[in-house]
Amino acid sequence: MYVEALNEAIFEEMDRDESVYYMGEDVRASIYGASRGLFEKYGEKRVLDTPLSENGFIGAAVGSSLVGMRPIVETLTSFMWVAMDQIISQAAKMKYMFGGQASLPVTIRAVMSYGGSSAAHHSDRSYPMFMNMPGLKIIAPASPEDVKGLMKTSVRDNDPCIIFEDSNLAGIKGDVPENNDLNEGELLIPFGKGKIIREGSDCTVVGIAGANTHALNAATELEKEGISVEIIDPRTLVPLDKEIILNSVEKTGRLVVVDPAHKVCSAASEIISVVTEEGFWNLQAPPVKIAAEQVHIPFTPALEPLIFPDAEKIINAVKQTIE
Amino acid sequence: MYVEALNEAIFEEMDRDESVYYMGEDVRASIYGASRGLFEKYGEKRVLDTPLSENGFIGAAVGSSLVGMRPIVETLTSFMWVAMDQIISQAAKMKYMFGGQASLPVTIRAVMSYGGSSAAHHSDRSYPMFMNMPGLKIIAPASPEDVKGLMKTSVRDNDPCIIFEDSNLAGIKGDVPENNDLNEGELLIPFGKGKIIREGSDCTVVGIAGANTHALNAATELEKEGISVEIIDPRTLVPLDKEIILNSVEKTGRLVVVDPAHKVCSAASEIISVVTEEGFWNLQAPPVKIAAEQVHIPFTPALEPLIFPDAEKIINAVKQTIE
Amino acid sequence: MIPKEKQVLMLERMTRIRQFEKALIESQKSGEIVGSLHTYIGQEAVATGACVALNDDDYIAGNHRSHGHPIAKGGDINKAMAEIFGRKDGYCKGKGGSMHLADFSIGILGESGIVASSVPVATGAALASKLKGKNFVSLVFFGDGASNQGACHESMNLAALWNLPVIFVCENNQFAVTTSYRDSVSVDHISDRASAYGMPGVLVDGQDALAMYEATSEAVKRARKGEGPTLIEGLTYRYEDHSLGLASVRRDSSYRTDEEIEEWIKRDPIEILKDNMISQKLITQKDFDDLEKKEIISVEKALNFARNSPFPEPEDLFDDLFTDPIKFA
Amino acid sequence: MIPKEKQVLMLERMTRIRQFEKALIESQKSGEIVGSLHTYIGQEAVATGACVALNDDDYIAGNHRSHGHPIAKGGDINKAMAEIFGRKDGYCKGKGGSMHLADFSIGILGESGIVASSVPVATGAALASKLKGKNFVSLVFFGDGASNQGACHESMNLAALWNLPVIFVCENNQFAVTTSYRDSVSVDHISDRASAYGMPGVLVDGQDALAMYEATSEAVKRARKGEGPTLIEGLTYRYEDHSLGLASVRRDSSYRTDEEIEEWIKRDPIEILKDNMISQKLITQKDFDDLEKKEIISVEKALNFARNSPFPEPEDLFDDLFTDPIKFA
Ligand SMILES: Cc1ncc(C[n+]2csc(CCOP(=O)(O)OP(=O)(O)O)c2C)c(N)n1
Ligand SMILES: Cc1ncc(C[n+]2csc(CCOP(=O)(O)OP(=O)(O)O)c2C)c(N)n1
Ligand SMILES: [Mg+2]
Ligand SMILES: [Mg+2]
Repeated sequence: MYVEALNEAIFEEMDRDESVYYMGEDVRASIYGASRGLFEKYGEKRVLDTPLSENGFIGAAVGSSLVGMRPIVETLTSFMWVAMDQIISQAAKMKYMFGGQASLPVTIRAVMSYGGSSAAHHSDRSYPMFMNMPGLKIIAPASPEDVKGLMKTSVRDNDPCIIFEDSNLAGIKGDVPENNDLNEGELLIPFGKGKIIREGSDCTVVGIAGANTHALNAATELEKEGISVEIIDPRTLVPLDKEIILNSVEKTGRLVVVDPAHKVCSAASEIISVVTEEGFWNLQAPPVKIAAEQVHIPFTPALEPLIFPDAEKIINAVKQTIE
Repeated sequence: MYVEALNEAIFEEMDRDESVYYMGEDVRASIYGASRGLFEKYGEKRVLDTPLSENGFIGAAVGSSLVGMRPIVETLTSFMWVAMDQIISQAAKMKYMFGGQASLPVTIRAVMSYGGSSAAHHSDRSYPMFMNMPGLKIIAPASPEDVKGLMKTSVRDNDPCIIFEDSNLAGIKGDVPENNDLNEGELLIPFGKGKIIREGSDCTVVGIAGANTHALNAATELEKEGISVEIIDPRTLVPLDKEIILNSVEKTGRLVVVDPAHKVCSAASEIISVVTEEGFWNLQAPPVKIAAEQVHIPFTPALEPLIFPDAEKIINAVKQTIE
Repeated sequence: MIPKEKQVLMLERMTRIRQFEKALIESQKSGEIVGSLHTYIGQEAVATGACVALNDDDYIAGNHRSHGHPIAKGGDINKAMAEIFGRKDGYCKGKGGSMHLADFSIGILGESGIVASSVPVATGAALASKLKGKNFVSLVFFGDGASNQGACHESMNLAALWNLPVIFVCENNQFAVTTSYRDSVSVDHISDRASAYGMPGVLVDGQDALAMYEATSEAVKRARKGEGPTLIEGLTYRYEDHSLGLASVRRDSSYRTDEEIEEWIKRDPIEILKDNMISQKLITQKDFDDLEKKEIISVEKALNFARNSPFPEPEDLFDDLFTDPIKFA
Repeated sequence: MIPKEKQVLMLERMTRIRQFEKALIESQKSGEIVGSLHTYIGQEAVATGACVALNDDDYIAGNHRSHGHPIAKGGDINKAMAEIFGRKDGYCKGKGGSMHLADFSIGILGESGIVASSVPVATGAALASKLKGKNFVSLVFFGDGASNQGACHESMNLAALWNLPVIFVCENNQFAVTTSYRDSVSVDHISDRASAYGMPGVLVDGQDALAMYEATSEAVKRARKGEGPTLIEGLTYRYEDHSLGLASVRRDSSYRTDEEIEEWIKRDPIEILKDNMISQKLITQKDFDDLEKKEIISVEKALNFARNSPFPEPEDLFDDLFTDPIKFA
C-alpha cells in the first residue's frame, strides 16, 4: 500500500542515517499512517511534534539542514501557504544566493487531500506554483513503488525536495520490490526519469499523480473500442523527463495531459507548451488538457467530482485527438 | 509617466469614494512615488503606515473589505511570500467558500523590482503562481494609460485584484488621456480586453508587462528586415483575452510569447497551451516562449541581464517561427 | 447580575449547540454526511458567553471548530445544517461545508479551515470600524494551537498599536489534535502573552458561560470606548476527539486519559449554567427540560430541512467565484 | 573585566566595519557598484559585541543591513567587497550581492533580504545543535521592524519550548525605513516581549560594545548549558538613511531630525569603546590611530581585490541552483 511503502522508506532512511529526523504536527500519534511506529522506534530526539507554526518549523528544518541534518517534514499542501516565505525565500533560493555554499537536504511531504469533501481550504494541489520557482525539486509519485523509491532518493538528495502526495492514492495497492530482490539491496528511483505505465500507439496520455488511476481506467475502456493509449507518468515534475514524453508523441502523434491541479499555468500547460515548442511537427492533432476546473473546490459532493479529471473526460479527450 | 499616472488614479479614486484607503510600509513618506501627496491630502485615517507584518496587514485589508472598505495595499511582489496565506486562503477563496456572501474589493499593488541588481530576494515576478489560483484578478499594465485605467477599475471592482507593476516601467513616458477629453470624464479600462500595441502580419508577439518594451524594439528592428510583427499586450492575465491572441495568430500563423517571469508553468506556457489547444490548425510553425531563464536572479550585473527577455532574443525567436 | 433573559438566551444557545453537534455525530456515523467534522461539545460556554455579550451588528470570525460560533451568534441552524449536508439551501449553497459556515447578514464573517487565518481578517473588520468612525466590535475565536501562529502575533500587535475594537478569544481546549498546549505554548497561559502587546489579558473559566459573558462585556466596553483590544483565554475542554473520523487517535496514542475526560465532563458548561440558574431561582429543572426539548425539536427540524434541500446543480459550479463569472479555457 | 585582546578585537572589527561602509558609500556615489546598500554605521557595537562573544563554530544569520554582521564574525573583507562588486571572487561568486553575504566555513549562515526570514533558519541551526548533541550556539540579528513579523513569534516560541541554544539579537535602531519603532511595536521595548515566551529579555545599550559582549556572553552560557534562548535588544541608531539611494527620504519626510542624529553621533560606539579603553589604559590614542590606519589600508586592499576580480562568465549562470544542474526547456 502507498502509505505503507512511504512508511518503509522513512524507516529505512532513518535507520541508515542518524542525521535524518522527522517533524510535523501530531506525527508521534501518526494520524495518517505514514509516520506510524517512528516515535516508538526513534524517540523524541528524532521524531518531533511541532506547534502549529509551519513557517517557523519548516524554516527551522531548513536551518538545520544547512548544518548537517536531513529533516523530513510532514504537512498538508494547504498548510504551506503560511510557510511560503521559508520555502521560497529560504529553501529554494539560499543555495544559489550564496553561490553554492548552502546544502539543503530537506524533504517536505506535502499531502494533497482533495476529492473527499475537504472544501476549498484543505484541497490544494499547488505543485504548479512551486514548479514556477527555481530551486525546488518537485516529486509526484503515483504508485507504492514510486513513493518508496522517490522518498528515499529525496532524503539523500542535497537539494530541497517537495513530495506532493495524492491522498487519493494513500490506500492503493501495488507491488513494491523486496530489498533482497534488488541488485543494490534497496529501492532508489532517480529523479527526472518518467515511466511508461502502459504502452500504446494511438495517443499519448501524460498523467500526474492520482490522475494516472483515471488514465488507466480510460485506457482499458478505450482498448475495447480499439484505441491504444500510451500512458506516461513523469513521476518528478522538476526535473521533468521531457524526452520520454516527446518520444511517445513522436510515436503516437497525439497528446492528452491529465492533471488534478488547476488548469491555468498548470503542469499540463507546461507540458503542452514544451511538446508544441519541441515536438510540434510530430503532433497530428491539437493537444488536450484535462485538468481541474478553474474554480475552488466546493464542499458538496454534488459538485466536487465535476472539477477533477476522470476516466470519462479522458476518454473524450483521447477520442477528440483522434477524430 | 507610469508612476505619475498611478498616483493620479489613486487620487481620483480616493476623491471619489470615502471608503477607499491606502496602506503599506512607509507609504506616508512615499519612497517610491506612487503614494506621493496622499498623506498630506487624506491624512492618517486614510493613509496608513503599517508595521512589517504583511500577512497581518494584508489580512486586515481583506477583513476591512468584507465590511465595506476598499483598501489599496502597497507591497513588493517579493514580500508577498510572507502574506501568502491571507492572499490565497482568504482573499482568493472567501467569496466562493461562503457561497458568494463575501465581497472583497481589495487591490494589492505588487511591485516587481527585477533587472537592477536587486538579487534573488527582491526580484520576484510571481504572477504565474497567482494565475494558477482561482479567485484573483491578475493585472499587468505596461503603459501609463493602462496603469491608470486599470488601477481605477481595480479599485471599483468587487473582487480581489493584484496589480503586478513592472518597476522597469516606472519611469516610462506615454500619453494618458485628459479626463476632460474622455466621454465618461474619466479613464476606466475594462478587465479582459487586450490591446494590439503594434499591428503586423508575419508573426504575433504577445508581450507581458515590461516585456513589451523589448517587443517594440524588436519589431522596429525586424521591420527593417521586412518582417512585420503584431504585438499584443493582454494587459490583464486573469481574465485573459484569448480572442485577441487567437485572432492574431489566425492572421499571422506564428506565435512568440515574451514573459519576464520564470518560464516553467509561466503565463507564456499557458498562452502557448491555449493557442495550441484552440488555434492549432492556424499555427504554421512551433510557437516560441521567451521567458526568464529557470534560475534565480543573480545580483551581479554580469549575469542578471542574461536571464530576461530582450530585443535580441525576440528577434531570433520571431525569425525562428518564420524560417 | 446578568439579566435573566441573557442567561436564558445563553442556556438556549448552548443547548442548541449541544444538540446540533449530537445530531451531527449520528449523521456522520450513518454516512449521511461526509467530510471532517469538528464538534464543539464541552466548549459551549466559551462561544455563547462571548457572543451573547455582542450586538447583532458586531462581527465574529471563527475556525475549523466551527458550528458553535455561528449558533452562539444567533445563526440559523436550518441553513447551518443544510450547509453541512452540502445542500443548496445551506449558508454557502453547499460550497463551504462544515468548516466554512458564514452569515454576513448577522455579522458572522465566516469560519475558516486554515488555523489562525481568521485572526487578521477579524482585525481588519475592527480596522474598518475605526476608519469609518463606527462603533461596532469584532471578535475572533481561535484555539490554543492557533495561538502559536505568526498571524496571531502580527494581528495583536496591529490591534494594540492602532487601538482597534477587536477581541481575541483564545479557546484553550488544551489540545491541538493530540498535542497538549503545554507542549506547544512556551508560557503557562496564552493570556500571559497579552502583556507583550500592551493589551489586557484575561484568563477565564471557559466552562462558566457567565464568566465568559462578563469578561467579554468588559472587553466590548473597552473596545467601544476606543481603548483597544483585549485577549481573553477561555480554559475549556473538548469531549470528543479532534474530529469525527479521527476517533482512533485516542486509542492509539495516549494523548489524554479517560479519567481526564471524565473529570472535565463533571464540569459540563450546560450543567454549570443550568444549576446556577436553578439555584438563583431564575428557572426550574422543568423549564430546562422544556427548553432542551424545544432545542431537540429545532435540531430535528433542521435535519429535515437539510435532508429535503436539493443538492446544487452542475451549473452552479462556477458561480460565486467572482462577482461576474470569468470563463477559462 | 573583559580581556584586553577581546576588547582590541572589538575595536578592530568595529573600525573595520566603519571603514568598509565608508568605502562603500564612495563606491556607490561614483557608480562603481550597483543595487541597494544598507550601511551599518552607528550600529557597529551591536554585532561586534555579540559576535566576539561567540566561538568560530557558532553560527550567525543576519538581514538586509548586512555587512556589519559577517565582518564582526571575522569574515574576509576581500570576499565581502568582491561580492558587493558582483565579482567571481566574492563570497557568493557575485550571485548574492550586498544583502546575501555568507561564509559557511566560519559559521556565517547568510544575510537575508526578506525581513525576519533568517529568524526561523537560525532557530533551526540551534535545533541541529541540540539534536546532534553538540554544543554550538546560533545567533540571529534582526531589526525593530522585523520583530513584528510572525516569523519571530513562531521562532521564539519554538526555541523556548525546545530549550534551543539560540540568541535573538534585536538591533533596535529605532526605525524601519521611515517608521519609528514607537509606531510599529505596541510595547515600550522589544525585549519586553521575551516574557511572552518564558525566556529572559535584556535591554542593552547598543552603543556600548562591552555591554553587548557581556549580555551575549551571558546568553551563550545559558544556551550552552541547555537552558534555552535569550532575547537581547540592543538600542542603537543608524547614521545614514535606510539605504543608499534613499537619501532623499530624510529631506522629504520628517521621520527624524538632524538634531536627533547629532545627539546620537555624540554617543558613537567606536568612540565610546576607544575612550573607555584609553581611560582604562588598555590602549593609547596612538594605538587607536595605528589600528584605524591598518583598517583603512585593509579596506583599500579589499577595494582593489574587488576591482581586480573578474566578473562571472555567462556559463556560470546556471551553477549553484541545484547540487547537480537540471536542464530546462
Ligand atoms: C495552518 C494549518 N496547519 C494545520 C492545520 C491542521 N489542523 C486543523 S485543526 C488543528 C489543531 C488546532 O488546534 P487548536 O487551534 O487548539 O484548535 P482546536 O482544534 O483545539 O479547537 C490542526 C493541526 C490547519 N488546518 N491549518
Ligand atoms: C518581508 C519584507 N517586507 C518589507 C521589506 C522591505 N524592507 C527592507 S528593510 C525594511 C525595514 C527593516 O527595518 P528593521 O527590521 O528595523 O531593520 P533596519 O533596516 O532598521 O536595520 C523594509 C521595510 C522586506 N525586505 N521584507
Ligand atoms: Mg485546542
Ligand atoms: Mg530598524
